[in-house]
Amino acid sequence: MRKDAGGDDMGFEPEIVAFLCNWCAYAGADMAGTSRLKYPANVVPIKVMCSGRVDPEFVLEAFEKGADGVFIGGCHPGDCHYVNGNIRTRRRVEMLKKLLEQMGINPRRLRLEWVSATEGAKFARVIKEFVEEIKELGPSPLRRK
Amino acid sequence: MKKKIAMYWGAGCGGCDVSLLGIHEKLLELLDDIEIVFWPCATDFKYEDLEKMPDKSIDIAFYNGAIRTSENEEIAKLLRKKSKILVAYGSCAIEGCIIGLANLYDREDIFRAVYLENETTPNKEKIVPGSRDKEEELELPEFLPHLKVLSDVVEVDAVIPGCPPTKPVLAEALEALLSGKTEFGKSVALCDECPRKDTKPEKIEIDRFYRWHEKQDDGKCFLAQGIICMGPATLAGCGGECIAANIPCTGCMGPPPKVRNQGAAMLSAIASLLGEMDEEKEKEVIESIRDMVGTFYKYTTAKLLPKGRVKDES
Amino acid sequence: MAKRIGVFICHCGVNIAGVVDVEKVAEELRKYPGVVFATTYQYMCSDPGQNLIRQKIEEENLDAVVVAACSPSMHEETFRNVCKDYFNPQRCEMANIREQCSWVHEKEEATEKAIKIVKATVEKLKGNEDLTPIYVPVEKKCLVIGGGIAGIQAALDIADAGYEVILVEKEPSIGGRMAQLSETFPTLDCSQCILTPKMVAVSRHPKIKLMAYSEVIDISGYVGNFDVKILKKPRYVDEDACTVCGDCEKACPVIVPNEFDMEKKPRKAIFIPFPQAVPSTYTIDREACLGLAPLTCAECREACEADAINYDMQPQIVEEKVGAIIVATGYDLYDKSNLVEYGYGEDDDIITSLEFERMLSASGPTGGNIIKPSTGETPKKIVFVQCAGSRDKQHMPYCSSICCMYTAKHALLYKHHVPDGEAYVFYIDIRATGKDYEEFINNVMEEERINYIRGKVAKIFREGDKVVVWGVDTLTGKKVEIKADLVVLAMAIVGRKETKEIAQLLKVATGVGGFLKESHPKLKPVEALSRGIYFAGCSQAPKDIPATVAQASAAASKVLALFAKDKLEKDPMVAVVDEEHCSGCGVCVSVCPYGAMQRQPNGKAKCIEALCEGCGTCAAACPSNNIEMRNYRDEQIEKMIEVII
Amino acid sequence: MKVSIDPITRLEGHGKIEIFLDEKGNVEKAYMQIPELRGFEMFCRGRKAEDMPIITARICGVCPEAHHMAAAKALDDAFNVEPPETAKLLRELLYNAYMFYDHCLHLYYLGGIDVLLGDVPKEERNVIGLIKKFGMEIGKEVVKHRRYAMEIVKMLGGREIHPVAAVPGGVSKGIGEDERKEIEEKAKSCIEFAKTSLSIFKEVFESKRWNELLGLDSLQTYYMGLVDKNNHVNYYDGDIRIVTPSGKEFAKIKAKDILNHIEEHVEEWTYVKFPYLKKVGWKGFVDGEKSGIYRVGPLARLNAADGMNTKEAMKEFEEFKKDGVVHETFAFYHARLIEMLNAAERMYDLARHNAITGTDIRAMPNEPDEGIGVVEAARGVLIHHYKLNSHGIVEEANLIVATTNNNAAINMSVANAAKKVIKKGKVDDIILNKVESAFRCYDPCLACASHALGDTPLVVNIYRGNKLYKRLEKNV
Repeated sequence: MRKDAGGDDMGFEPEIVAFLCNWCAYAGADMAGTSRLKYPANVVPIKVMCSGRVDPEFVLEAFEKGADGVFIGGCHPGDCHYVNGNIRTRRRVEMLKKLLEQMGINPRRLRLEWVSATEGAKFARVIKEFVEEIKELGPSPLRRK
Repeated sequence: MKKKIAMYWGAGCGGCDVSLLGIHEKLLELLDDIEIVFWPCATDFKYEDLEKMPDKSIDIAFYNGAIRTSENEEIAKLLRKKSKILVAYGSCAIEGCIIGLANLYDREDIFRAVYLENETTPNKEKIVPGSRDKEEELELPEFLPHLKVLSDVVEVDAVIPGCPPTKPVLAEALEALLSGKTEFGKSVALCDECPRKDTKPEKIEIDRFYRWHEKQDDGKCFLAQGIICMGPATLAGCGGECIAANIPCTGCMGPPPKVRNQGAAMLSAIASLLGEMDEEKEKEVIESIRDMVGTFYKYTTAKLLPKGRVKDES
Repeated sequence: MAKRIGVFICHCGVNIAGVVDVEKVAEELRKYPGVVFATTYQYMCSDPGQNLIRQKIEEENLDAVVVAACSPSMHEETFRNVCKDYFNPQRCEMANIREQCSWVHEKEEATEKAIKIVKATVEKLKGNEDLTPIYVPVEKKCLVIGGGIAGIQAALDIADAGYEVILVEKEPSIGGRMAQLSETFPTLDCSQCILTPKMVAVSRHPKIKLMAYSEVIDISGYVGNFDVKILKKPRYVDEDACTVCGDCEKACPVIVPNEFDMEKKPRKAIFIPFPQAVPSTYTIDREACLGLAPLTCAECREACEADAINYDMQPQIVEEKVGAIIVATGYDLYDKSNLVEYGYGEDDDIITSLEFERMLSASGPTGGNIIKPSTGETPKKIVFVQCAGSRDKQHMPYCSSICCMYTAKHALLYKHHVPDGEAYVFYIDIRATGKDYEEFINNVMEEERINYIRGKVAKIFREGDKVVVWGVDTLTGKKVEIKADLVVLAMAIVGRKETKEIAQLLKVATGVGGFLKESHPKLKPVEALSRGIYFAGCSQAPKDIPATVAQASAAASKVLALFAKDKLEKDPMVAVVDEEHCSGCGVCVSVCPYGAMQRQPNGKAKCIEALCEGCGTCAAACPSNNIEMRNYRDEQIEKMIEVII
Repeated sequence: MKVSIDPITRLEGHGKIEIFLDEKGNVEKAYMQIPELRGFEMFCRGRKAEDMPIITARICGVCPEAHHMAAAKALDDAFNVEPPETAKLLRELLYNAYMFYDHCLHLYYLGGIDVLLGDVPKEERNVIGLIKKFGMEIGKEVVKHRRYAMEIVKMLGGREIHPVAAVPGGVSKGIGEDERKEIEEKAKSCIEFAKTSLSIFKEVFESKRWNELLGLDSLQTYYMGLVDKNNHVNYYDGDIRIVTPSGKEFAKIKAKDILNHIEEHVEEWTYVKFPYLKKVGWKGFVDGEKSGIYRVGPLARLNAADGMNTKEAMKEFEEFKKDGVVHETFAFYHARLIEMLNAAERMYDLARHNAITGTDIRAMPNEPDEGIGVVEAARGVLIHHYKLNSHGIVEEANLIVATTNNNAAINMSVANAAKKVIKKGKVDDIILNKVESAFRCYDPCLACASHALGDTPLVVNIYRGNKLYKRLEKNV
């Protein structure tokens, strides 16, 4: 079972929300599956049509509810199914990171990655990296005990 | 039958009380239909008097100011107990207002800034208030580790937004409350009544930000000028006083009904309005905002950080 | 709002059940609020599996279903089809516990995650509303803007298919650039001769309403339902009455340069731009005419026996409703006054390619003779400069794509006119990608002995009666100096300023060079981002006549596809604005890439469902949280977050 | 002697007076505590410079204009920009309107009640009581003219409370002829009202009760105030003049040099610090030439100046200072009335200034640096000091507010008054009100002082032996 915040990090299993865009990142995650590429199960996906749908309020809410990390996956710049939703997301994330820093939350807990429908391997890799990074950062101070 | 009214002033600037005096003659007229049973600022009553009152004996209690000391909290609970309708009056009570910015720092930081690292304060003995005075052993009440808002402590029936509530807002609110209504005020954002409403271009594209002291104002929609204006994420009702004075809205009315996180809502809008530019320029432009909390949460930091600054040791 | 949800968990053989403890998932979900039934099965997508769902929907009288199996991209349609016999397909959601769970995780953790995924899906499902496709009526009439070869071709294709077309041209005659050309590469047939029949066909076509000397001044609405306002400028000549006898022209005392001839030939204030003009009628140039307010001259009216001239003609605004719009506004040449290094092209003997085209034209200013403008003599030495303003960071970065070909044509025609003349061509490199183009170029180089010099011209300046051209031959590395009689600049092609104006009316973007931005450079080259708007010809990018005609027909076929149905069917997962609480801040209007968010007269935003693609960027941007995405509402996503954390 | 403060007491925030009686029941010592703090110095750090006039206004809702203006002036200095003439006139006009209504508030709603009503039962010690005694008419006049002044503030500052219009380099909003005329008329009416007020209070000043009040407390301190080039009182701008207890000029300095002349002393028992004159030094709670303690506010301004910048007020000034420096703490009231008249007259003069309707109201700032802004708040010298980084972000903010400047003097006044009135442990509400009224003379704004407020309900704890002997509450 999960350890409480401050509990020894050996047993610490991060809880991470992942917002995946329908056309690239979500398909990329499927591709990771069809290629049977193992990655940690700490990340639970929420499918949205476009990464541009991800309202900064969702991200802050996830942290408020105690998420140890938030992941956003979108199409590569230029490939957005909706022209430039991913670019708007990139700008929102850039601003959010600065906000998180001021709030005292490590901005590394928020990660944006471009994953195309064919990049199953990349999806598995970045999730693995992210989970490791969060483990290293330890539990979010806002975690519900 | 006169309505029994109470007004208490917590950790705030007093502007809310002045705003109530601010309705001037109207206040004198009101004295016919209301009876002020508790208003430490303008009349002379003790807290004991309040404790003695039977529960729910006050018709409408206004609490203004934030909750900074345990005393504030006690009074809030007492007022809740004694009144039928408890109203959060003004930005401090509703969302912490400017002084909520204190939640970005620890009590220790504040003491250091005021008493120890202050150029006009030599203070060689490194004295900090509250530490015991050998001679007299006077004690000071404790300064809570972080600032709270009224709804953190008790249930609130109605809110009168603004820092402080402006005449039109106040007039409507008082009339509604005296006739027993707890729902009143506008439910759209400021742009709806903005004096510069008609100067909005079809599409707004921001290529760089200007701070309002940096640019000769051309009288058009501030966002269209690249000047951050909180209007779109701020409740209407004030009539856009600041904008009429050529200063962009800073958000003191708090968010419109469906928005819980005023800052995030505006941050998202601003990020979305940036024009075509490469990633490098993008970073630079965003960097130029400098102070996210101070810009987007000027009046709602206490809501963003209800338990004070997060301590992410990592 | 679903109250009796059934959850069907697929084993997918061992694919899921081999890793995920499906029974535990079912057991967990049975306890979950809103779920009244949960079971597992070998293969849900199999017929027995589908029947199981049907059977349980009836027995348990379920009002919504979650199928926890593979990725929705595999079987969402399958299961929604099963459900649509009982309720709205939106009441069926899939939870992806294979691709994104069992195939990538180990036992316990996989089971734990699967439970979360299914619960989250249940939460989304609870918030789903029943949706039916959106139908948009389509006005089967097309507006074509621009009467060049692109506009003409598109108009004819659509009209021939039996649909009405309004063709708007701002000049007195249609024909556009092609009408100005002499002969066309690589076949050297006469431009006028192949174009004129099409122009006439347009004027005769019963389905085409030709509005020449008119301009589109306003466009509102959306795919299938555009409202356009067209300004009909007064010609002061009755198109139908005019017999083109030319008496008026003779009588007119005012002489001004003719735009059609690149201002190299005079015309009268009452004029017809070129003999084959369509519509075939005279036009009075308001600026030049002395007859219009105050009336000081009436020579033409007196001369006109047909009594076709009317000085009191007023501008007219015509309103039309159309279902589709094709923009074919063509191109302009890059202004040569930008070319500092070429003496701003101010010198009479430095001319542009189009001026040269007119010079070559039998009906042109010189009657088809090539002359040295400053003296009128025949130029013995001529220099053609390619990429004048193209492929140049200082000017236009792109390749104008047709210069190599027409320059070769120019050189060749020059040799035909002046057999003993010397012709030089400066080029960066030759691009001859079209059918028979390479052969044409080779022929010009070899047969006609044209001197092709690989290199850019550094400087052009006058020296006595010659124009000196300095360049470098990058093959030999030698400096080249040519004292020429005539220099022809193959100017870069740019979008017209009118194109920008139209683009603003249509709320579509323009890019470098002022060309229209297509929806996708490869897969949607003739479509604008907002549906119902299409591009043809050089308004979208520089291209030659064959490509232009092909694109025009492509645009036409898109319009025909749109007109083939009476109603446009559309995915209902669109944005919905709560107008009551909208403050009119305009953020969504600025953010929507499809122009689907529009500001109404009362300032409030409105979503044109026909245009909305459902990305949700507006919903995330709206600072009042007043925009909801159907079945991806904030509340649903927040509930999902709640379950996951 | 061991003192334990019971929990309820500790819950009371805001102002607190602690009086210690000896065995005979006479006052041994007394303290005035301001036990709250909001830490503006801290959270101004990291904010954008241009936000300061808006943020610091929230220090106090009673005198937001003072902080707004001090901040704006500190930014002029920090961005090294000189506001155009019209901008300066508009700021000063707004500022005098503020001075007028703030004094009005104190004279008729707060402290003035002690003077006008005297020792009446506490139920009547409020505006309502005042209206009872002087009639609804005067009540209406008071309210009307406060409204006038606030309406002028709104016209110029954009808002009635917490104005926004002052920006580095000038103001964001000018006025047209209509507004100018309206201001002129209102100012005219304010002048008349100020005169009426003077005559109302002067009746009291004739009375024997007044001499008794004057006798309650008198401190031989230094005095500090802003003066213009003629050494006349100016609230918005000028040099800082400091005079010795005997009225000799001790120093006349550029406002921006002020911080080289004062230091602040810290005591464990209050959150508010004690500024003193650096040159003279901190000698504890004593007055006289040797002690660095100085006073600010109406009395101090008049003592530190040679006159007023308007006609009628000048007459009053000469009469008031006919015998030189005035030390009686209750003389603050008289000084306040003269200033109220002066502010009204100044409004009138500025409204008639030919440049007031000019359109050149903003100069563009230069590179950000460090800046100091000094104004006279109604209660005295107010200093804002910011250090900005190259991006115009506040790196350090230091705020020395009027009431803080008076902190030491207030403590002494309270002790003196207490010693005078409390004998043999006999205390009642009337007696205590006298103690408090000594404290109220300063029109202390504990909001400003703690950069925290509350309504500053005053708690008086009297200890005898080792236990709480009597405890009373009162609102300031």
